[in-house]
Amino acid sequence: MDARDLLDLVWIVPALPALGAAILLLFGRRLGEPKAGWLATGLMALSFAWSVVMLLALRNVTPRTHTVDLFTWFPTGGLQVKMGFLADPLSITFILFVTGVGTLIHVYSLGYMHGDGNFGRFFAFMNLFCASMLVLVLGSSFLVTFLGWEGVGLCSYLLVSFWFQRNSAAVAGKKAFVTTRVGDFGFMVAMFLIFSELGSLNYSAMNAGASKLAAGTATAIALLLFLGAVGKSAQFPLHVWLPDAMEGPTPVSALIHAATMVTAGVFLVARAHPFFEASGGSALTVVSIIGAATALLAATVALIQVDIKRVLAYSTISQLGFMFLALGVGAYAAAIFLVVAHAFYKASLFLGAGSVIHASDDNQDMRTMGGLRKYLPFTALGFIIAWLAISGVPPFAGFWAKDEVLSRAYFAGDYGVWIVGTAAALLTAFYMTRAVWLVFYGNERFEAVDAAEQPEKHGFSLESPTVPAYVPPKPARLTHPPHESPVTMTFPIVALAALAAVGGVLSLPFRSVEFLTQWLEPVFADAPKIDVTSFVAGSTLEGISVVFGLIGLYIAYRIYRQGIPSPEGDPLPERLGVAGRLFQHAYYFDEIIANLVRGPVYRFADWLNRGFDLGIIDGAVNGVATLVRDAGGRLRRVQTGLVRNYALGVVLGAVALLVFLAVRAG
Amino acid sequence: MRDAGFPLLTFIIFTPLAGAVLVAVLPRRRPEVVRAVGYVATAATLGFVGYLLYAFDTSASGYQLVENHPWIDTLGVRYLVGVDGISLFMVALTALLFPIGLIASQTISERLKSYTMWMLVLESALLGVFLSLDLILFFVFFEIVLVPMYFIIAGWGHDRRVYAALKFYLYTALGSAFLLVGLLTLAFLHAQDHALTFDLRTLTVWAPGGLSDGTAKLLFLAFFAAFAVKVPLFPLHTWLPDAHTEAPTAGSVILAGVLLKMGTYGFLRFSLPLFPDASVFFAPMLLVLATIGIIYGAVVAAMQPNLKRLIAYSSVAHLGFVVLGIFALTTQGLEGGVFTMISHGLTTGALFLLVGFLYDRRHTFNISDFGGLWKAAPVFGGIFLAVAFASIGLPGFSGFVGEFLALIGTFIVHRPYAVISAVGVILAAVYLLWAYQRAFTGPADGENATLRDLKVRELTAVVPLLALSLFLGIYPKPVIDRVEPSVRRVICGVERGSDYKEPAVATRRAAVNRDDCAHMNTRELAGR
Amino acid sequence: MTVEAVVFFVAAALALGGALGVVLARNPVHCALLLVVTLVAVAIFFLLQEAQLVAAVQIIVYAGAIVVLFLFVIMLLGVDREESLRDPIPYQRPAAVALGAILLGEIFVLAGRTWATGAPSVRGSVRGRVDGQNLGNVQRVARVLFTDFLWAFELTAVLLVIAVVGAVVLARRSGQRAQLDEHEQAIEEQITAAELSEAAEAEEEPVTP
Amino acid sequence: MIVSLLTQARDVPNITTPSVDWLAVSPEVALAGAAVAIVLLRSIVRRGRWVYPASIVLAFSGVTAAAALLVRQWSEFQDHGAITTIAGMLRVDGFGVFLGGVVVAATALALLLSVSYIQRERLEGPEYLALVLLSATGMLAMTTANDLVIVFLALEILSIPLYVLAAFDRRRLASQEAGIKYFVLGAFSSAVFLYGVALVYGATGTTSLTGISRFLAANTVLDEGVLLIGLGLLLVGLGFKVAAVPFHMWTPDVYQGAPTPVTAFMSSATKVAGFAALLRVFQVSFPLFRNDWRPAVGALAILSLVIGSVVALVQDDVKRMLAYSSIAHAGYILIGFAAAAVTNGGASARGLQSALFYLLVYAFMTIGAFAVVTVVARSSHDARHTLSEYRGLGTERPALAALLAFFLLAQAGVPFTGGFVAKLQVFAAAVDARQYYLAIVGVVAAVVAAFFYLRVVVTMYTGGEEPADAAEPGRRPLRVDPPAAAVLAVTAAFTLVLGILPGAFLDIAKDATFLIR
Amino acid sequence: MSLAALDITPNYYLVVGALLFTIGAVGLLLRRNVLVMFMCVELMLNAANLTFVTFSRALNDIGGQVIVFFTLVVAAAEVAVGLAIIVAIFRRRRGATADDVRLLKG
Repeated sequence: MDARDLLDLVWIVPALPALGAAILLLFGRRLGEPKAGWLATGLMALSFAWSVVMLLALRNVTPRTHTVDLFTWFPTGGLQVKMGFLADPLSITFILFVTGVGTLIHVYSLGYMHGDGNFGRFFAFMNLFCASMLVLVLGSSFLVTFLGWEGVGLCSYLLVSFWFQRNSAAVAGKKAFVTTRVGDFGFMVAMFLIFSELGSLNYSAMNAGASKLAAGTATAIALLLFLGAVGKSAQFPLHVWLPDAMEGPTPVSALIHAATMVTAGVFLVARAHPFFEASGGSALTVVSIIGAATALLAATVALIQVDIKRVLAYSTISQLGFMFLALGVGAYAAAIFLVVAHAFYKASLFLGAGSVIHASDDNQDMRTMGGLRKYLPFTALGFIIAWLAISGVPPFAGFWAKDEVLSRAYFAGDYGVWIVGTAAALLTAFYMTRAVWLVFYGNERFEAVDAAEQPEKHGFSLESPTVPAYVPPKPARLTHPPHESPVTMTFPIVALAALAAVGGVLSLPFRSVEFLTQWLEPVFADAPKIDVTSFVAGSTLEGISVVFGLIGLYIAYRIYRQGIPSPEGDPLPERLGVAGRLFQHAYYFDEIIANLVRGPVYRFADWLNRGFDLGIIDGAVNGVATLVRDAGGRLRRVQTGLVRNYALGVVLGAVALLVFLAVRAG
Repeated sequence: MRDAGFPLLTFIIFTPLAGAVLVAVLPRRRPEVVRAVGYVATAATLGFVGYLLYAFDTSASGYQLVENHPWIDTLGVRYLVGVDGISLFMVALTALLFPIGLIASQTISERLKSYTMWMLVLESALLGVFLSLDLILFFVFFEIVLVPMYFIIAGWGHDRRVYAALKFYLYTALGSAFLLVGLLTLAFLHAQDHALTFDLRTLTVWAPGGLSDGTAKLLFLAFFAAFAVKVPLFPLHTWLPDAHTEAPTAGSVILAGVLLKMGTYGFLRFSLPLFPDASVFFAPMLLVLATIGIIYGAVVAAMQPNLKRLIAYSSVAHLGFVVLGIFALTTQGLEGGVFTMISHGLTTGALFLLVGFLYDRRHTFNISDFGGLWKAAPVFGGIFLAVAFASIGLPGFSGFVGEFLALIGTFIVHRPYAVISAVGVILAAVYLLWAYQRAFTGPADGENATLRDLKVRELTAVVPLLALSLFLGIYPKPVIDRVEPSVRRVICGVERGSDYKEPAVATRRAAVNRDDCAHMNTRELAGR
Repeated sequence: MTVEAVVFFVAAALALGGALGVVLARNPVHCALLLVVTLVAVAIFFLLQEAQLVAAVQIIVYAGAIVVLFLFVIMLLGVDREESLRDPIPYQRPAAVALGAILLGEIFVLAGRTWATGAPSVRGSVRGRVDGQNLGNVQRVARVLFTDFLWAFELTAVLLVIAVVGAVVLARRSGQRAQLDEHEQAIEEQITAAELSEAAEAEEEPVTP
Repeated sequence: MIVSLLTQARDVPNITTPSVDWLAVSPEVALAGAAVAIVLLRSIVRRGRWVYPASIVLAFSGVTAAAALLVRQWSEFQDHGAITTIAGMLRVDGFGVFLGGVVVAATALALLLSVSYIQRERLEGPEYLALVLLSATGMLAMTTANDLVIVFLALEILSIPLYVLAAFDRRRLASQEAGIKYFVLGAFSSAVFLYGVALVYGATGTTSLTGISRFLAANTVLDEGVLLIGLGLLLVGLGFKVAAVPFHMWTPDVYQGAPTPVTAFMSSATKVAGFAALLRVFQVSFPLFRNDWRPAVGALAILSLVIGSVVALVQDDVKRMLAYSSIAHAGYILIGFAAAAVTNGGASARGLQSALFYLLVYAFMTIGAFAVVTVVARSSHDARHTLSEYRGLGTERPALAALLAFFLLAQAGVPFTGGFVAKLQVFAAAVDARQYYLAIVGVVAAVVAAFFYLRVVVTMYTGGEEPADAAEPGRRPLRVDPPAAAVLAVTAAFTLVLGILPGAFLDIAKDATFLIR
Repeated sequence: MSLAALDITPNYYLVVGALLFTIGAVGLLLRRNVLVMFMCVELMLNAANLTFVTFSRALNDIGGQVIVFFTLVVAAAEVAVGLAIIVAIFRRRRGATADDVRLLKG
């Protein structure tokens, strides 16, 4: 079979999980607990296997791109959109890690979701998510990508609010969907603009035509697309949904809100880079600034979080900022590299966090943990490797990827961005170290109690996700000592950690071993290259990067090496002072938005409804009716019942008539 | 054109009426027979419509299966019916929603006989609206629709039904009053030099050139009055929430699914072909109103405490997309408009069904009375959510196809309107998901914790709509292929009758090779 | 001043005076009698205009029959009481007088100088010879009545039948008394009360003969 | 006979009596003959038990004969054109025969409706029937009148029996009040009309309609003032009969107070006769002055539409509401009339045709509505017709309620009823005549009117779940007698057929417009 | 113009007729007694009659006089029926003011 014939079957990659989703949605309940999960996991594994086949097939194809059209989706006049898939290095890279990481997280979920009443539904949604994500990255046109884009949004909604009986979960899911929709608005308008300028939404048309566009138009398109990416990838100022999205089950946070979906924005910008390039740099500048700002701000917020998942959430936002930073300086391949590496270590971290939470009766407050290393050895192992990776300690993948990004930024001449990025890297090392020490080292700040005394079991739940205010810690009272998770859970953690450890080999910054960069070369061929001017400069930068990482690591170690004396005894808020409070409230961003929405916006909408719609418009309608009826009532009184009066009417009419005739006769 | 061999359209229009007559003579004490007749009549109609879909010639742009008989000779009024790509799917939608409406009406036992009769009469009338090619015949059906709908609301509605029904009647009747004067004026102006006729095809040929500029504008406004109320366009919409809220379930389904489309259909079928120049002139006004409607409908919907009212206002927003698309005057816009009409019929119809089922269980529409329903009724919650997403316009559902086309079609000629309207896409998610969150998620207590899940009967009503919405969202081609020739005809008519030129980008690679309007002769433009 | 003029003015004064009297006199009996004055004056006008037969009939039918019938009914019903000057509708009287004035003004303004603009005789003249014969007024009237106005004449027969039947059926004192339903009963009482108060009021006012 | 006797008088030179086409006067003769026969029977036999049944038979044979003769007249007219006879005072043309037919049909239906009503309310049957027939005679004379004197006489012949009939129920004060009000105002308007005739006579030298037309065509009247006053007063007098605003004020009181079948008769047949005169007088005699009177007619139409519709909104009595609605209907017909008053021949004919067709439809749907009212009033002695009486009728008597709803919807102009086609024709005529303002006012008024029709309908279908309080005295169970049922069936059928297949009737109405001059 | 030369033209009669007509009409509006109202109608009819006769002479057409006969018949018939109604309605009442019968209004 020819490689291209094989690539024609790329649709099987998303079709497998889609099939799984369909089966599970219809029969998930009947299949029951283990079978539903195994089916979903198995299909994901198959999908991964097929992705590998696709990779091999694509390697035998030149040029490295292949489009498959399944059927016509939009056959309208000049707008012809095919339901088509595009296999090129970029999409294949994505499907590989999506299916790969996805499979592992499916496996993990088998353990994590054990005993949940809606086990089947969970896997249905997970499969559906993977299918959508695969459609997103495989799409041959903006519209198909958008289909997947919205599909992952839907699944994110479904999975965040999976435990919908909790109000906070339901609200968080809605918030996630609506906030990303703001970005989708940009995506849609971008598509309108692309169509009206290029007459097509296909990527091939973009590649051919983008460079011919006026810079202004290209900038507009690029920024609109970036708006979409900002929403999806939780960049400032649309990042607010991601921390709340942690209400979802932890595998969801790992898969969707760390490894895959949130990187869709990165994918989009990478995919649409011709527009960004055609904008003459201005769009890219915006991307890099937003990216850098997000990286730094999110990192500061992560410093002081006490909820383990929230730390990871802000960390994700920050890391995504790095990715955009990379994109903004034109280091597309570096960004993708970071995406992949991040997928490994962040997934591992999340899964580890899930394991911790699982082990300690759904407690997520790090202040009431400590010393868990000995209870959860495998989890700790995975978590610690991933921590080293994210902190930028060589030779783990995070080091290579982050270093690649920062050095590209430096070489591209964006020194400001580089400084901000480096600072963020320092902070990253700090907050991750803090988390590791609070969770796995130091004193144990929990106590086991009898099951009988255990109050109603509740997860650490935010009262209202819109106000992530400081929550006073409750000492965790566990029904039993913390215990290691089953192998279905620990295996993915360790496996991902291992990938995080060695993932750097994908693209080492040495001429002949930049595998990923070279692999992606055809996709970004038209983008200007950033040359590493000298090996020395490169090495120096790497050194600086490592040093900064270690500094952050060390400071955290100094503070937390003994753990904290009591749950309330975290010294950090005090030391940071005003800044601490700012970080704690995530710069009050959520509060401001919430107050805006609840205050003026709500009041305006309420006035629109009650004051304007019911009062003015409907009031006018009813007013006319009343007016007519009143007129009827008044005219009715003319009918006095007196004959003479009636005759008066006749005479009046006659007189009027004669006046009229007299006037006409002149 | 494949010939049906028998007056298919007449059969379609009058089968439900025959059913109604049959119901009228049935004994009151046999409700099961009454129901059966209702089902058989609507199913038979659906069957005929199925045959129509088969017999429809996909490539033809004109009216097909035309039947033409004299009716009121002294006025030149004829029984003239025909179908084209635009009306085809309106007919299909109507024929589909009625059996479903009857399924949903299974809970009605009071005065079942008259209820069934009115439903069947309503179906006939609506089918007549979409199939008439004679202006008076159209008006007759357009107007008669009010009567059964009025009785259905007033007879089987909720608390404020009398007020709502009356408001509905008067509002819409007032609009159509001007339509009547308008179409009479049109025909008599034509009759100055020609035989008096109300044949749309003849008038379509004459009107664009035959009317003076000012007259055409006035007539456009007269037609506009009727259609805008029906749509309903902001600010003529306030009858809609009341009518919807008070109507029985099937009434709401039909009202939203089909009745509102009479307005937008009227724009497409009459306003554009007859007054192309005035349409172009007034298009900005309509676009503004549509845009306001989209945003306004969504914002006000979000504030509704009543689930049905919420959906009603969402209809205002959805229909805003339709009008937006139509008056964009581009291929994508018009097709988007038509498609949104179909899609809105499916999704909003389904939403009303579900809300009705909820009412059957809990006897309230107040969102605050619900909470956590998903737990007790997983299928209900799941389907409701799916329908809600279909209504939000999630890609993969039909709503997206329609709205996207309408917006993109608008964008290529009037960018600001499309951009502002696209905000409505965000807002749709806000109001529906917020409502869903309050009603279906969170902790459940009291009756909410023991809500019965959907029964098979109820599933039979909803699932086809949802499935169709999904199918059309993924594979809209069968619809668009049939709509496109007719839409092209309308646009070419507008181009011929005005200075307007559709941007090339909209048609560059049109599927039909006759897309070049210059090649369309007058006969074709008239749809003959 | 010709005789005709003298007679005309006297008759006109009588006619208008009688008419005004009918309108203004408060006692119905007086009204009826003043009506007779007007009717006679009109008959004089007829005579002045060569309409002898009509004049005669006017006296006989109108003054002789109709007014007598009026008087008869007044007496029968005992309604010869004077009516109150108070009007329940305040605007009625001024409006009536004003409208009357306008109406009159309009008639005069519109009519102008020439009233009779019509074509001269088409069916028999008032004066002069007809078919070469000199006919009396009665004959002239008869000729036209039984030729040109034959259909109208026949129709008057129907009118008379109606008058007879109508009068008989209405005036017949049928055995059944009016059975008023409650609503009507209430109004009846109201009216009676109003009547009583009005009567009391009327007694207070000075009676003008 | 009298004529022949007089011609034999010796001292009078020979009078050549006008030729009489007996066919032309035969319908009138049939009706009047039947009436006279009934009166004779009544006066000879007095109180026999069979007098009333015999009167019924006589009445219906009279009506049937009249109908048959009208049909004969129609075919005669179709074959040989209009008949002008008895010195030109009578003109049997399509217009007259058509409206005559409507009058006879309305009379027949009203009689049918009265048959059981008379017994129920214990009225003097034979006189009642005779008066209806005599009134109908006047109406027929009106439809074929070709002379203002005939119009005046016919007006009186049709009115005086109605005064009596309105006051016929002597147990009800309301009935007598209706009678006296109708009488006083009727007499007043007749006097006005007569003065108008006098002035027109003076201005043109003739009272013949065609004569006036000929005179005006041949001569230019410089001082047209008197003519205009006369014309105006004629409009007032006839406007009163057709209940056009502002000459309408008697209508609600009289319609409400009169026995309901009489109301049915009045509202339908009288209006037909009134319009027959109005249309004929103005179209035949004063076409040259149409620019003077058309705006006036238009104003009357608008006033009638607006006031009729608006005041009907606030009525609580069904009969009274129907009275106001009949005022509004007069407005529609006046639109047709105004539309007929244009120089464009086609449009003019359309206007006339629309008015004629409207009258036809109106007669049926209004009799139908009043028939239901008659039957429903059974429970309260024809005294009360408040809206609350109709509460729950929909559940109690679904068929009856459905019929009333149908008639009311027809009056509202809902499609597939005669009312719609009639309104359509009227509006089409207005548009054809370029009288757009009339069409617009008409359609808007129709919407307002829908409000009060629907109000009745809704009332019928709401409430009534509680058992109709049978305990209430005077409330007897509703029973629909066969004659009333027949009336309902016929009116409903016609209203429906005129709405669905109006073609044949429209053609007839069109033929009826041709030979009006 | 001297009085002696005064020629009584038809207009004089017609003016009197118009005055009579107006007086009758206004009288009907002013009076409350039904019988008197009815008398006012008679005044109006007489005005019409006078006008007919006057025109009859002015136009030299006997037709005008003939019409007066019909008017008389009509007046007689009206009076007969009208008075019968009045008798019927006011038999039980003391006054005959039209205002008293006022069940029907609005």
